[in-house]
Amino acid sequence: MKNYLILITLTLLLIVLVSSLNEMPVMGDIASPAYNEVAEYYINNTQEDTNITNIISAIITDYRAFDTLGETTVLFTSITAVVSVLGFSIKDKKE
Amino acid sequence: MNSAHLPVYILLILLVSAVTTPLTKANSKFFNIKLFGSLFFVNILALLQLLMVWSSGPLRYSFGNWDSAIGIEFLIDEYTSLLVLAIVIISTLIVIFSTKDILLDISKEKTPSYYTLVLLLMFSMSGMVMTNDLFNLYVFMEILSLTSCAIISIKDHRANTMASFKYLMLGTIGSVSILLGIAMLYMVTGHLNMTLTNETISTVWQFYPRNILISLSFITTGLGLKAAIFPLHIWLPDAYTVAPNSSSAILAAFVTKVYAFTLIKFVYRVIGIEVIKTISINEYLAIFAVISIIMGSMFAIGQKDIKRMLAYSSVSQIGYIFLGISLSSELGLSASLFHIIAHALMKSTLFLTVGAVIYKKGIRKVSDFDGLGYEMPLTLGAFSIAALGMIGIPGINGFMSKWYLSLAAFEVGKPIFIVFILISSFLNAIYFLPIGISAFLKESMYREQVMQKDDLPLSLKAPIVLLALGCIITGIFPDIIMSFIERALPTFLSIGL
Amino acid sequence: MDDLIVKTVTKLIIPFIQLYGIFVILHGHLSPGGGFAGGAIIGASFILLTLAFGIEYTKSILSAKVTERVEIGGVIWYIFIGLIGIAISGVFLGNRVAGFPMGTFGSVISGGMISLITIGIGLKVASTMISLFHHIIEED
Amino acid sequence: MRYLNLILILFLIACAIAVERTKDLVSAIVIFASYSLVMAILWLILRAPDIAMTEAAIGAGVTTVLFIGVISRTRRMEK
Amino acid sequence: MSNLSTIIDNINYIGAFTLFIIGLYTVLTHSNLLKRVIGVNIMETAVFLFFVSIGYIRGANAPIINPEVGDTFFVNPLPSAMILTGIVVAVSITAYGLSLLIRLYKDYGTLELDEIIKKEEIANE
Repeated sequence: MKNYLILITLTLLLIVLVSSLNEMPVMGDIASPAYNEVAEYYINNTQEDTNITNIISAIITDYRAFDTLGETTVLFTSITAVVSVLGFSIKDKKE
Repeated sequence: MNSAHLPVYILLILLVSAVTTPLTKANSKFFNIKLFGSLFFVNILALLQLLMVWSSGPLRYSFGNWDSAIGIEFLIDEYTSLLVLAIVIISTLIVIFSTKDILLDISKEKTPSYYTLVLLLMFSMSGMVMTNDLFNLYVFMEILSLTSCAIISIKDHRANTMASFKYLMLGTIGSVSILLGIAMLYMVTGHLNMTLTNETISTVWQFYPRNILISLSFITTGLGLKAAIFPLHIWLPDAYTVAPNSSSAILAAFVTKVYAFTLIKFVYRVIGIEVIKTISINEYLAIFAVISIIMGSMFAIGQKDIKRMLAYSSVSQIGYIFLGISLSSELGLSASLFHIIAHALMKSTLFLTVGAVIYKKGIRKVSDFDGLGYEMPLTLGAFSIAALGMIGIPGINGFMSKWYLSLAAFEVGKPIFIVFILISSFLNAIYFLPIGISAFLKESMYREQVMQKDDLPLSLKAPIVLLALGCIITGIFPDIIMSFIERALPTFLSIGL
Repeated sequence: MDDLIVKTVTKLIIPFIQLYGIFVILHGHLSPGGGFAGGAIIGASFILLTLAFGIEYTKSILSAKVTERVEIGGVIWYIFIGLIGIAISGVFLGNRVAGFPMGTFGSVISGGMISLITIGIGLKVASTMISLFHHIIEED
Repeated sequence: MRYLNLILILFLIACAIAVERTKDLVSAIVIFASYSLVMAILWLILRAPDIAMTEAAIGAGVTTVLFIGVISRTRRMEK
Repeated sequence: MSNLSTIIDNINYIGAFTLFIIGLYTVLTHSNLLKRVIGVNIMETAVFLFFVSIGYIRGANAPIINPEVGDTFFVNPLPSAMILTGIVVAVSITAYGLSLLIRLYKDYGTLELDEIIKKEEIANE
């Protein structure tokens, strides 16, 4: 019973989301607002700024390098959290 | 040391100290020196940053010197720097408290993990408060949700694991919703910088009203889930009840507040208050806030476990912050901002005093508090001060936030909210007053009615006393906080800087 | 898992997987891939080793202490590179302004700090994947 | 290319529903791995080869292995 | 939304929303906790799909400069770069959730939520 209620609510949500798509920018359109001067800056200036060919690599390790620092921290956090849950058996037993 | 890099130094010291903690041996002399040395430095730097921002205005810091549109930018206004200072000071006090207290709950060899997680928690909270970039916010938010789950599950008990899993699932739904909201904003603006997003939205929002509406509802739901507003609070009581005492103190004091502050940022800095008023989403927010205020207090009344009672009272207090946001006026915003810090002081005092009682006596039932005031007068005194603040007795900071909130409600012509605030104060009195009164006046059959000194270790006593003093000082001189808020208000209310 | 075929094939194939992972990391700034993908590939090769030879054997090659050090070192290395930027040019995580050698466009040695960071990320991701897997499967 | 995209999306939805309905957890994980691989192909179509590689290595590889590791230590069938 | 070509044009958005809802349904209704973790993963990939689709431009190339050709018609690289971070975040959360599941199985002997609740009630009495 409860599951059906959730299903109906979520279906309604889906209908609302899909029906509002025609008021959103069309996918793949060159005139879409997300493809603005920021994206063009990355495309045009990567070679000059960082001297590499892969633009995505330039963004994650140079333009927005701080995000990647945060992301390595997420990895570190997850391993600390897993260690704190599953105990210290992973430590080499000889020591 | 160049003073322009202060925010980076604060974050880096926390991060380096966190990642090197597993290398040192638990509770050795060097371990403590390193931990408290780095915390001390962070406090000093946060204070310096506050002074710098106070004297020279809001600070914008770009990483890698890139233009704010293409790189990541921090925006540190007066209030943000105050909040960062509050976060590091109160967290430091809680860490001092936890040096003795945490050994009740976790084994000694796990303490390095615990401190690593607490330092990462401080790192992510400070970063989340300072950042002015939408995706950077998401990254910090994920660190925060992982660490805040992990400091619950670190206690080796099955109830902890279950509570933490529930929190992780709901928290991840929240962050995924927020990321979807951010994606929808990015879809129509093409910017990730909050200021630039705001500028773009103010010109394009008529073309894409659906985008803004859906994105804002996803973001509000996600942040409401993480900040535990009433119908979405189901993870909170379990999590706070079973967590180690210092963990619940840090979670109640700041983690939910940081999410509430993030909502303030979204409403005022990203979308802009004019757009919010036009699509009138603040009216819905007000309904949830009021339900949260009333229902949180109602649930708190029936609780037998004192930590669970405090947890439900947190739900009601988050309602105040949301109510302030939904009033969407200058006064309402400043009431919310004031309450974030005021409640952090009060709730951390309450949780730490309860932690001290559990440490000393091992009791956590509300009914066992009878006559306890004779044995632990200092602790229960601090508890009573914070409890009176929650009720709203003049002279303690909780009263001031209710006062500002009432003024704001009156100003925007919705005096009905004042009635709800009064009802909530009354409900708060029902569950807080009996504890304070019976602790000092009621006779208990187990104890003698002789006033004693409570022989707590200094590391437990000092944080409690300092936090209780903080409650009183900010209650008598609210201008200490309000002057920062007044200066910071223009960065929230006008477009750009 | 005492299957001779599995063990032999694993022994044969692992050097190639690792070589490919190293290639992906080193060419992260020139072709698709980079630290995350390459690190995950190297991590997957060690996971394969664990599946074929058992956890004790993998640990004798790569002890938990080493992976822990690499995880900590990855973050420290990243911060260290950022601090070089502050020390030289007063810009945290600065690249060209901090005077990293930029190399020639389109060759392996180009992009200044980018390849240094990518190598750090790759090692960190690899060691994190390995130790996550070991923690998950290990009975105590 | 557009119709390939359409077919892949439909396949993804079918996979997601299959994961939701399957009682056998190992089958659910295997279907989820194929879901990740199809997602990697979709990202190639969307001109994001970096994500495609990362998804193939992390999403289809490591995540699947982690899930299987957990199932090997717990119960296989969903009730 | 009346004609078919709009649907086909926006099929990625529709697919992303549908996957999001399916994932949410899995998380909210399933009693098996491992299924809930999978559900969260489906939700995350759905949002990633949505994000990357925003950056897609019809007819454009992958954002890797070819020095010999020298064309500059690329898709938007920013969403791709962000999702690269997002995938790693997702796997971290999955790993932590799975470690909690192992712990829960050790303590309760089951991963079904209703059985866990039943055992907890018995223990509390």
